[in-house]
Amino acid sequence: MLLSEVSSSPALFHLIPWIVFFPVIGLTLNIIFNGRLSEKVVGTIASTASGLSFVIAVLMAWGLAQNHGEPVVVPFLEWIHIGTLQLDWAFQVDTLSVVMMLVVSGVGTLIHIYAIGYMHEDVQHQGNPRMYPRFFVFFNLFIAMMMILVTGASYTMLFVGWEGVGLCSYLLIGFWFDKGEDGIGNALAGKKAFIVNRIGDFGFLVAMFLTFWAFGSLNFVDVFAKAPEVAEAMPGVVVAITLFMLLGVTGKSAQLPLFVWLPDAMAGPTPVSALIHAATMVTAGVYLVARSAPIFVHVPTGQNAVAWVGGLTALFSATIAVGQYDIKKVLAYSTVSQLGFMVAAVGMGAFVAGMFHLITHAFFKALLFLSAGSVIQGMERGEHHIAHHAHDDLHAGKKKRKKKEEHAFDPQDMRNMGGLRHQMPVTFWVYLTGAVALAGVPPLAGFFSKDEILLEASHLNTPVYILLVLAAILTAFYMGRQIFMVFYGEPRTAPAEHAEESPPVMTIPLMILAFLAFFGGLLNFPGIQTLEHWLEHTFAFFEVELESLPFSPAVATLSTILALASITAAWFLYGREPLKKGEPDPLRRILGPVFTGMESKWWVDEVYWFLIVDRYVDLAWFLADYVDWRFWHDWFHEKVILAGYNAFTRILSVRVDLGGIDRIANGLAEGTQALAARMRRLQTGYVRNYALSVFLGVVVIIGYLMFR
Amino acid sequence: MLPITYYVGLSAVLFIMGALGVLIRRNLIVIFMSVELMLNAANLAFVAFARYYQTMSGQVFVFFVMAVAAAEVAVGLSLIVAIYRARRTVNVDDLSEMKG
Amino acid sequence: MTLNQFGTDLLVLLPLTFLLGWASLLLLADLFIPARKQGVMAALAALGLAVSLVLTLMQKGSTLAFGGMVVLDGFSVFLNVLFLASGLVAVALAYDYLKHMHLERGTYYILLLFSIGGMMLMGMSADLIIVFLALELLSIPLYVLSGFARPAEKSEEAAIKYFLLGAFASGFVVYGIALVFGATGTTSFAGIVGAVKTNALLNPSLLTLGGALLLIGLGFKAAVVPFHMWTPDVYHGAPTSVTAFMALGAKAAGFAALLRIFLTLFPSLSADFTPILWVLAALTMFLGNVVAIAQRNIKRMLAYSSIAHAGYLLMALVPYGHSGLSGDVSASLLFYLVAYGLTNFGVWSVVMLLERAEGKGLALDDYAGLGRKYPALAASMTVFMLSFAGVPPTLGFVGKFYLFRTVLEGGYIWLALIGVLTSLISAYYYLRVVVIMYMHDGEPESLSAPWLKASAWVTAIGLVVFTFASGVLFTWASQALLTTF
Amino acid sequence: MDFLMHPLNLVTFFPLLGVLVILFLKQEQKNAIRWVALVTSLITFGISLAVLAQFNASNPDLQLTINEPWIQVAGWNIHYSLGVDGLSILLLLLTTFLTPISILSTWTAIDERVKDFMIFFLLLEVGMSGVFLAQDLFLFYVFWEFTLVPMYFLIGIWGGPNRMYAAIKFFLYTMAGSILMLLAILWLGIHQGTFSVPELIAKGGIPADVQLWLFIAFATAFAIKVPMWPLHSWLPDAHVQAPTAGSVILAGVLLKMGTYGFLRFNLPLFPQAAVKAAPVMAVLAVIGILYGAAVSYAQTDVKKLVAYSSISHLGFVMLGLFALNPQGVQGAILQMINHGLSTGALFLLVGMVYERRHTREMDKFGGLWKVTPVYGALTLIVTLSSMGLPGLNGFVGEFTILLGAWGAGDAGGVLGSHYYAGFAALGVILAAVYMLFMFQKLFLGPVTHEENKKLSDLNWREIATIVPLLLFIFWIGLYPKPFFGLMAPAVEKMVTLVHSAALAALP
Repeated sequence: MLLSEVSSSPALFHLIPWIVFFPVIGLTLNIIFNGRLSEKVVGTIASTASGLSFVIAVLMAWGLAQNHGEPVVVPFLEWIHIGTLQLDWAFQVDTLSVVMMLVVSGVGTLIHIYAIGYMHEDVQHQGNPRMYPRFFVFFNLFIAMMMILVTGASYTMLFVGWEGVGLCSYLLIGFWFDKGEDGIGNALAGKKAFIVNRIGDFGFLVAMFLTFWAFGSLNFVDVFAKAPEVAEAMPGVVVAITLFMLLGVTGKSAQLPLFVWLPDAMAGPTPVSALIHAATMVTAGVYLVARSAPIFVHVPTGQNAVAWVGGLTALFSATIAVGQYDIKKVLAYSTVSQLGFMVAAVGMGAFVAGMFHLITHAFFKALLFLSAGSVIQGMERGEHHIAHHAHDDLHAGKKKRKKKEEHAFDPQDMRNMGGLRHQMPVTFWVYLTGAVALAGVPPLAGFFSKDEILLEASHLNTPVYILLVLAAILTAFYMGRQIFMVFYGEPRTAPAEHAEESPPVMTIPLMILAFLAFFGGLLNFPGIQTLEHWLEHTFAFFEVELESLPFSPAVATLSTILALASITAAWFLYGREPLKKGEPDPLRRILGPVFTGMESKWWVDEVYWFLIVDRYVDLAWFLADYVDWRFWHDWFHEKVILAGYNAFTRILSVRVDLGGIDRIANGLAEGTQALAARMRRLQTGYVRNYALSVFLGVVVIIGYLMFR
Repeated sequence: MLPITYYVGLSAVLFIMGALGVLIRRNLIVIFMSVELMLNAANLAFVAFARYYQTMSGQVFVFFVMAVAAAEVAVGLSLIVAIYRARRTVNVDDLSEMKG
Repeated sequence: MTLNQFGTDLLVLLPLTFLLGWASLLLLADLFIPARKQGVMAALAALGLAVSLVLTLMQKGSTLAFGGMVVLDGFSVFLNVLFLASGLVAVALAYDYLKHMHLERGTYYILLLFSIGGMMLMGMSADLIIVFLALELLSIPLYVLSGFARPAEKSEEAAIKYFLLGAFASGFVVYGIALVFGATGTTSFAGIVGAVKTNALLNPSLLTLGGALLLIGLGFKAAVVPFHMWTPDVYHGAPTSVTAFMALGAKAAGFAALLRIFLTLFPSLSADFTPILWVLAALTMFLGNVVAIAQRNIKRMLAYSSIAHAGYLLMALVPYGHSGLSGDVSASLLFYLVAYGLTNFGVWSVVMLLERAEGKGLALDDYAGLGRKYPALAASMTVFMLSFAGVPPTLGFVGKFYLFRTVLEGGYIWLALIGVLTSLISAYYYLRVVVIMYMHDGEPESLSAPWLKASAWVTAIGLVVFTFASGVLFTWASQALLTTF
Repeated sequence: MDFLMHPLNLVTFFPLLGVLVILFLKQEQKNAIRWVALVTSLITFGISLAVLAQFNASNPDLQLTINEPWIQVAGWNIHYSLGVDGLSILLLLLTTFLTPISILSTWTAIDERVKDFMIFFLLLEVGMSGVFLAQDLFLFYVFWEFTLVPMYFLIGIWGGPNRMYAAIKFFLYTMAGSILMLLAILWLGIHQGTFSVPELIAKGGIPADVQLWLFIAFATAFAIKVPMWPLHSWLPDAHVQAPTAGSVILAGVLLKMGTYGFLRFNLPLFPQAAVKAAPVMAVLAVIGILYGAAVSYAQTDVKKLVAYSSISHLGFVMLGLFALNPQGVQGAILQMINHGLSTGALFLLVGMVYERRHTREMDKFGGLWKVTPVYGALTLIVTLSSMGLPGLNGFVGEFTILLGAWGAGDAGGVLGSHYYAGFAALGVILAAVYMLFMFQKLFLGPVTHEENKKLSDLNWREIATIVPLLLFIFWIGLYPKPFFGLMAPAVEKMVTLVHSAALAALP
């Protein structure tokens, strides 16, 4: 296999490290000038850094196009070289990674810009403007890490980014680390995300170990080149590799059973949810499987497992999304569900469909989250407006009461909203675009990508196809429910009544994203298949065959009808007769306990908590307190060793205190001294006793010699 | 002539009596005399063996022992006298200020 | 015996006869020296020791003298140098100490000289008669010296206890000699060795029993368990300068005799004696170290520590019967004696510096705050404690290293294990002294006694320096060979 | 003169010069004493860099050796023998690097008996350097035991409320292990006729059963020092009671003496036993990893948490060593350095907050990131390094160790099962659990204690103590090549030697 050496390829590719450096430079600047720059400058620096990364990504795409899509590996720096282990900081530039680069930096830059406005209000709202630069530092760090993830030319470098984005996720979820439930809720959510991800990372690590000792390398090029041969020689190992990798995927891409962190991750500021927990980071797992396609295609067992996990997740979390009231939680579970679609796709071998959905999802889900952020801030503005009036009109005593109410008010609860389309028209329209795209209504982006997945599934894996179709139905339903609850009907609370539209710095990125969500389907329009041809360069290079299925009107029509039907159903429940204040959800009447299950997320968290977390805490305390300290440190060391020692010396001493066993002295020093004190009683001070000792010694020695 | 074992046996008995005397008696003077008894038991053994081997060196040894014993007596008695002066007692068990 | 022969014989004994003669002269001189000028006596005693030391250093070769009663060899020279040097230190220490305790009496130094004479004779003895004589010659002055602080009750009590038990032990020695004589018909080493070689024994068990009794008597001097019980009381009650001297001198003399007797007379009986020595060594190491933990009085603690060290020394004697190891047995023992001796003098110097009249200033707690107030003194004391515990970089470590090597060479792994484990226990109480010095608060008051301070510092530095230059001592100890008969 | 000016002698004994100077200063001249100590340790660091400059990384053998006969009588064959090779050069540098940092950290923390403190500290440096350089077992033992003494004082005089107990326990526990080693050293000296490590390795030929006993004797000493589970009981006491600088050195260097001992002596001297014992050692290591991680999590005292985390981290080192392949062993060496840097830094950071608040109970903190952002950020980085975040130093070590251990689980490897590496990798999860828990308890959440609201952020001196460590944390994480480069040939040689010796012994 020939791999284009960087020397023989355009010098353009040498620019690739800058895709990481720009964000790093951005964050460094913001660290150095921490607190000395205005918010706008800080945001601009960060956005520019991200934008420059996008420029690099575009240049790479252009370069690849010039280079006929030939993959290129750009070595940069030696990293870990031990014996056969040869790991470098090297960049993989091929059509697959470039797609990811474009999505990450493109969507990322838009969200950066949006965040300039959003965070301006957020830091005021949270009362800590000093945190503003920190946000952009973390944001830039995230872009850098994500770039490492998608450009890495080896599993290990991918892993660097993989954990790096996890770190950013941790930092940004817990960005308002003194807020949330009991003041610590956000921090705990961040910690949960990191730890759950680490469980996945454990799988990834083991997969890497297996890979290295089976393939002799961790570089993509070498591993993929040997894939057929190794899969032949040791199929078991390769299955194990794919399964452990799947564990990693379930962690990062929030699949069953490790999805529990993603809903909690909504504790982060909304741009974070949009960028990290919807558009980019969580899709890393999909990217990993697509990247490892040359391995996966050899092991159907592994592929099946991935597909099933994806399908089940898609349906499972869709049911939960139906029962949520928090505007962001609905989107979060929707994200999990959509990730399930992608994972199922790449699992089935429909790599292009998976990547396609990844891209369109990045557009519309980022859009949805950002719009949701806009809604939330609109609500907060409304709330602020009321508080302002209260300040003017009411007496001090009432103000206190007001403040209490304000504390209880949740600007994210959809039950507090209603009729917002009048107050926030721009937000409404973009939100609607996103929702319809997500629901899979033609001709928006989501329709095409989802349709492609369903199409492939209908051919490759019927049970998973059924799971996905069911999930798609639920998707349309919960998005309809959300739209009607948030934007239609009458405002159910005062803040909703006074909600205000967001500034242009936020709405303009929204409009761009809405545009992308609308037309994103063109990327891989049936029949033209631009994306497929683009990605084919890479897959073909690694000898993965992509089978392209022709557009199937039957599948498309079915899914369209189903989507429209469930939107209609949503209208019947939520639109026709809008929810009143304090009224229970109409679904509760219909579904009863099932709805309770959906609402309570099927108690997965509770089960995990009970089965794993509590047990581990108990174990840790048991080990630390009983085993290590009381048993090993105190009892064993200070009692057993000493007591044994005492017993031993007791035999030696002639005039031991036989009146009962002495209380075992506490502590090494005292214990030993007690023993010594017993022995020193031999030294009575009486000469005759001393002589007796001598005499006894004589008798014993003589006796020994005579009766030996 | 009596066999050598008799002499040695006698000396051993004397020696043990001396040793037990040291262990049992409380009067310093008596203890001291018991020690002398032990030395003399040894002397008896020396003389007996010397006679058995027909050599003088055993006899010589006895003289040495006696001389040394005399020196010990000089020191010992003066110590006892000093103690008696200070404490008005020759009971060995009263000398147990230091112990442990 | 020709006159010429007598001359050479005298030459062999010259350092000893000079010392004893000088001591006798001093006895006379003491009458003429006024009580206020006791420094003169100390100087004269030191002069005598120094001359004797020079004479000793001029001796070499290996000769029997006085019809095989005494022997001059590397071993005896080594020991004599050790005794004389320790005598010099003892004089220096006593000079300061007696002055501060108001015990200045010239007889002290004379008794010291006689006792050293006895020790030297012990090292040179080649006949059991001489062993006995030497034993008494070194002991009787020590009995008197123990009671030197008369009318202090403790001192008197120490003296009488030491005396009674010493005499009791002498009884065993004499009886042991009698039995050996009975078995072989001779008391000279050469004769005994010859008798054993030719198997001309009256009754072999007589020899064994005699040897055992000798072991007991000498073990008593060296403070081997269970013959050790006099040690704490005597060390405690005796004037500290005497204790310091006794702790090295008496022990060294005891081991000198044990080495000489066991290595030359009883190698063939090692099957009988090795287990006994093994048990005694183990017991001694164990008991000494354990009981030391319970002590609150530094003198008593050091007494038990000296018992423990007797155990370590005795441990080296255990493989005495292995042919080819006898050199290592004696060399490692002698080497350790030097290490122990240096540490011993240093430690007692510090004790004397802090001691007050009427036995005050001897509690361990009286050392609190020493590290802050007298850093140099405390540092020296730390070195001594580490050396006793066998922690590098001190000579005590090198000494123990050698001892353990000898034991391991003999194949006594378990004994070595007991040795190292008990030295672990010992570290506990030695470190406690350090803890008290550095980590407790107190206001100790040191005497302004130049000799004592010098002794503490010099020995501390010596202990560290000799660790790195231990080759010299090794050479010296390994050349201190016993004459074979 | 040449002998004195030999770089290895200089680097070992130069601190003595500082001690000498300090001896002539008065107890009250605190600042002068501090400066002398700092400058001395910095010069020592400079000398160690000179050693590095003269060191030829491509040479797998001992270099810059000094081999002077020392005690050559009475059957003794003891040399004054120093040398440095790829196994020890980094540890030497770590020692000389951490010492000035620790001294700097005591600037205000130690105000009592500064003179004594600095003397002991510099003496400690002599001992530590000596341990890493000595190539004669006797000399090694001298240095090894000698390090106990100053550390004992550092804990016992300047430690916490229970310091005397901790100091004595530290001393006795370590000594208990080393006396067994002493007997084994003596055995080698007697039966192999030399104490020189290279000669002993070259000679070989110790019967397998004896090897096992000797291995156990050496391993006891080193395992206590490391400390390996279950011989770790002295560690929490010593760490919690020790003053900050003491903890830094204890964790940073003294524990490494244990792992280094395994590397330098146990593996090459007793290769057959090492191969035979590898699974047992690996089990203990893995238990240590998981146990240490679990127990850390349940601590309420932050210093104790860090102390227990050392057990976990050093478990990784031990696992890497007994993987007995280049990846594992090189990873282990690097992890020794990493642990010195990360845990050293953690102890420094804990010390800084302790100096301000005089408590280490985590419940007394919370939300500090808001009050002291710089402190929070620095701690975060160190925490991440400690939990093995890729891109920072901890990952490189842990990854290579686990990779090596996994390889050792393949057929033909010494471990023979993948469970070791598999379970050890679980430690990566648990590390995140306890480390993030610590970070959260200290820095996140609201500021609940009034006293914490006015805490001052780090001053320049404190930042200066941490930043050098951070530099290395990033350097090793991103570009460990120079570090691996220093050790690679020596490790390669050692691993080959162990394997061939173990193979040769097979029937």
